[in-house]
Amino acid sequence: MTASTGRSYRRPIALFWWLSRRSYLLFVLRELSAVFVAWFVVYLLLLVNAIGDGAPSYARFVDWSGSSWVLVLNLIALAFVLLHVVTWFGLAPRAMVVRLRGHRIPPPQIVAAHYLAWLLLSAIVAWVVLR
Amino acid sequence: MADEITLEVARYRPEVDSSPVMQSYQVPLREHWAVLDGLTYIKDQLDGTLSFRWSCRMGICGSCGMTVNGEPVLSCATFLTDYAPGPVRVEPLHNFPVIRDLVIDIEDFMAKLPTVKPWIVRDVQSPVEQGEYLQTPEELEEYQQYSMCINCMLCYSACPVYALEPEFIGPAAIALAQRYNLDSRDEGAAERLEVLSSPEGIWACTFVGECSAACPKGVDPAGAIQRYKLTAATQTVKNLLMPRSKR
Amino acid sequence: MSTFHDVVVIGGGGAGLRAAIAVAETNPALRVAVISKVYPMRSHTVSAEGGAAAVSAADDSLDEHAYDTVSGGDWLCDQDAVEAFVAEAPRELLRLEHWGCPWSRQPDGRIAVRAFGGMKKKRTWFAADRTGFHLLHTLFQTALSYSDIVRYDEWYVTKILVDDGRAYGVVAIELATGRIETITASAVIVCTGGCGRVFPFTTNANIKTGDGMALAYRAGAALKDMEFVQYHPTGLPFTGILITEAARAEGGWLLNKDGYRYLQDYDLGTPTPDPVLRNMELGPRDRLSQAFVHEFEKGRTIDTPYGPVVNLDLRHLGAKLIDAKLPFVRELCSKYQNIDPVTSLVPVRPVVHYMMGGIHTDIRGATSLDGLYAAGEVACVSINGANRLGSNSLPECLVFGNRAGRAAAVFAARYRQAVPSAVQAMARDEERRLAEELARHAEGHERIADIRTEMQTTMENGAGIFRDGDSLTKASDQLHELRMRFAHAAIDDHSKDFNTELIALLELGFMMDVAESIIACALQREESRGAHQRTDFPRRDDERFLAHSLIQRGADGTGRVSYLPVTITRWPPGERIYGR
Amino acid sequence: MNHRRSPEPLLWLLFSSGGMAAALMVPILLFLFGIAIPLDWFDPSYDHLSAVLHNWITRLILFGLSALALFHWAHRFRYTLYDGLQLKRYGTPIAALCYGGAVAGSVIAAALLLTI
Ligand SMILES: Cc1cc2nc3c(=O)[nH]c(=O)nc-3n(C[C@H](O)[C@H](O)[C@H](O)COP(=O)(O)OP(=O)(O)OC[C@H]3O[C@@H](n4cnc5c(N)ncnc54)[C@H](O)[C@@H]3O)c2cc1C
Ligand code: SF4
Ligand code: F3S
Ligand code: FES
Repeated sequence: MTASTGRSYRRPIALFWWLSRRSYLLFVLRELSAVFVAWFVVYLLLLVNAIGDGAPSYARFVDWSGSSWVLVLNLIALAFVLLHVVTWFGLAPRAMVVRLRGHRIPPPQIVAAHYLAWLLLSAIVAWVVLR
Repeated sequence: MADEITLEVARYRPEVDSSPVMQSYQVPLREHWAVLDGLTYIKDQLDGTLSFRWSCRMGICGSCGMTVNGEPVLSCATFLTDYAPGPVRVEPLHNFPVIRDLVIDIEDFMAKLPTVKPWIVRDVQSPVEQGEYLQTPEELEEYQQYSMCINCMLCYSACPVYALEPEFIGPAAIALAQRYNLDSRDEGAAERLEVLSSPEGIWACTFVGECSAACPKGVDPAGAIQRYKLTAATQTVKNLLMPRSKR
Repeated sequence: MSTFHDVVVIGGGGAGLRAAIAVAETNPALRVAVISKVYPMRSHTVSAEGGAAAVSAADDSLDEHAYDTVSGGDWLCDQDAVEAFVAEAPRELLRLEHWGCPWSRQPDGRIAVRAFGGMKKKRTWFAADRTGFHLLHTLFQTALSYSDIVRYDEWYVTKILVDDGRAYGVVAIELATGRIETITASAVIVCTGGCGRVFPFTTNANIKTGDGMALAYRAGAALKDMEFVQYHPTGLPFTGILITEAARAEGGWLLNKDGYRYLQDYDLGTPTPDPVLRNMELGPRDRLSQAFVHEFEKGRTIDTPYGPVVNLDLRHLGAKLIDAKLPFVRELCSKYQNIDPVTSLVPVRPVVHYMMGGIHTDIRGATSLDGLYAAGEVACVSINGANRLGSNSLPECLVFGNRAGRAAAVFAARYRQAVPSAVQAMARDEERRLAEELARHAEGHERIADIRTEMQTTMENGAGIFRDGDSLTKASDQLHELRMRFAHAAIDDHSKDFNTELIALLELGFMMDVAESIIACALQREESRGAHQRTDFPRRDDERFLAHSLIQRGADGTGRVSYLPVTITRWPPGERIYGR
Repeated sequence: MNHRRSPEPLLWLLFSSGGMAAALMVPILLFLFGIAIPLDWFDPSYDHLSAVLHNWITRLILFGLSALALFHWAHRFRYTLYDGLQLKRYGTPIAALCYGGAVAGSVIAAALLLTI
């Protein structure tokens, strides 16, 4: 039943509001990691294309990928992707409630399970590629 | 320890100000004094025109939320000595219209709350004479965390999505809906689904997570929303695969 | 401006919300409104920690609950009211369970109960140690489902409109805008809670300023048993934050400065390692608080900057039990006292906690005025007598909130009446008075806070745990003086928008009325009973004072005290025995 | 208001599956092919890589990863534009651009992986 006076003050929102707090900035960086995920897909498809086109084409790709701007870009991308990994795994147990024989598994264990799966998969991929 | 500390308090008097102005006061710096004690000192001894809400001064009534040095906090549970030597900046909670000084307008939340039906919904009410609905401690634990919300609005104040999209139902209201969805006595989940999984509901949340960081009662609204996203999405897929079954 | 509702409930705490739901359920055709000076879920009920009593265990009986209540109240309870109360309490708590209250449970899913002070059986239902919080939010959220309950949130009632012995509504200020409105009604239910803020050191929230008692008193209703003010033995020394009795019920000990469980010296039983019902730390609050004063006089308390304290020892309970049953106690100690009860002693001292007295009502919640009802801490149906037992108050709010709601609904449906012009004139006068208060500048520039603080110390010194004729007479004189100064209190804030200084002024006015009636009743009662301990009359005197004091305002504004016999049904006055 | 037809739940499912897939797979792949191999820390033979790639399981996995990762990007990027730059008023074109991009990318990926 409280009628607003109509005189109340509304604080304007700055365009770059996420600069105002560290936690907001971190959030925006986390969201931007998706751009680098997309870059990775592009890069991956270029690689696939190169391999599909034969050995010389693959060699050219490796040359190009060694050029400094591509390397730097990939390094930055890797940093962002790792930020993605850390935040994603950190938040995962908040969305899922896993139960084992009626008991809720404590969140730290769920996080640990994620990292374990991550290490395992990474090892398999590395093995398949480098075997 | 210095024996005084400066409070810089946001003043907004709609009759004279077009936007808030900061005013400084010197208050005693004493052990055990909360920011709220500083404010009541100002009101009682220095300036009776300062307006703010408070009641229980034990962190349970949810009235005294303010922005202190940029962070949304309960002013009765935030201590001056933690900010020494000061100054301490006290502003109203962000993301809400300011009625006066440190008093914000929370009618928006009060209007949204009933839309998520935060009460027990049952197809059949069994009469009280038949005794309690049984609920094991484990079933209680399932929703207990989400039942701790004191409606203090700190989460809304911390959430940038609420700032940008005032239609967003918001963290506390969704957590309260989940509190009932997860209660073994409740059968209203289907009724709450529509509002919760509307664009103004859970899908507006981008999991900034600041709501949970700000929450003084460990409610974890971000987690509640996230869990509900999973539930709602699975439900949608089920409905797509088996369009005829009702639930 | 004026709006009409069939029933207006003042107060959105446990009692007020329960009453509003009762009206809506009794007669859905009625328009019911809840007016509250804070958002309902901020009401003081939210602070209640320990639990709510109602018989549920197989080895318990209504008679035992009634006897504990009557003897705990030192035989000043009306026993018909007590019988109605214990009979309906279980049903009310179950209803709350059906509405979703997260009561703590036993492993098999049934309601769990805990021990509480002065109770011979375990019968206190609890939701961890946040019982009031869960109870209030459950009621509030359930009330949201009744779309016909209209709420006036953050509206402050300044007057109950009464003409010719009948209530017609209220005048209230909308805080956000300063708008003053007359809200008329066929029935008014006062559920504004207690008045702990009349004292300097209290567990009570800032809003507990006895508004409803003063509103009813000014309107001509009688107040009852106002001299009975409960001190809770365990409050944190600076803040007055309550450490719930449940801490002792779970096994906590009270130790003096020598680490000695001093209660054994005060006829409260012998110490045992595990808690025993109605024994030692599980004695009633009045006796425990009085024991503290004696310890202080013997020099066996500990001095702190915030007064003498004793220690509450919870260490032997262990972290696991404390986290399961007393998590809020742990949170409060660490936040506000910087100590962890798992490893350290908790300093505590008696603190003003609860008002046994209040607006005189019958067992339907009806006051001495037609159409005016009251329930909850503001009322005195007389189930608490001279000393309330812990965990009886929350169920009281529910049982009598429900009863008052139903009675008011019936009344409102039967006696609809046009508002007499005298009432309209009265409302206009009140609106004018408020406008004047807002413009009030005073020559003397008395600060509201100064007068309030002095009133509080006056009450503490004059009508504390122990009082006597001299201290009370002195307090009476000082209050009289403060009354004069109050007329010159200044207000700096002349704005209409959320003017909390104006509210503080009005609250202080109400508190002065309450303070005066406490002193007046205490002065007349020349005996010691329950929470009213006169050092000049140390014995209970059933000959003269097995009676309720009633105070009513005379035409000249002063109160007149008279007596009303206590209703005794089955339990004739006897000795209060604990620990034997 | 008919919320039932809202595509949000499906988009969110794609987004989170993509987020999970990306978190699990992208770091190692990016490290190997974006950093380690270009820097010559490792040098797997072309024949080996080609053989791995022509295995249909690899192709399936790579397609899944690409498509999901793109939807992950689309969803996050859309909301970043909405909130980070306050462009909600251009909601429709932004959504079209993002999810359209993801669909197009997935089609290209499928075509590539099928034709090599
Ligand atoms: C710290 C603490 C712990 C407690 N623990 C327990 C316990 O464990 N068990 C137990 O049984 N009891 C306990 N009690 C006592 C019990 O909580 C209270 O007696 C009870 O909650 C009072 O409820 P109520 O509805 O009467 O009033 P309140 O909850 O105080 O509500 C009063 C309402 O009236 C409104 N109001 C007041 N004045 C005005 C006005 N002028 N205009 C408009 N609205 C107005 C307020 O806004 C509020 O909504 C405790 C009390 C305290 C202080
Ligand atoms: S969820 Fe937490 S922060 Fe939000 S209103 Fe509830 S208690 Fe406050
Ligand atoms: S901060 Fe806001 S965006 Fe979601 S996770 Fe919390 S509601
Ligand atoms: S005053 Fe109640 S939460 Fe701070």
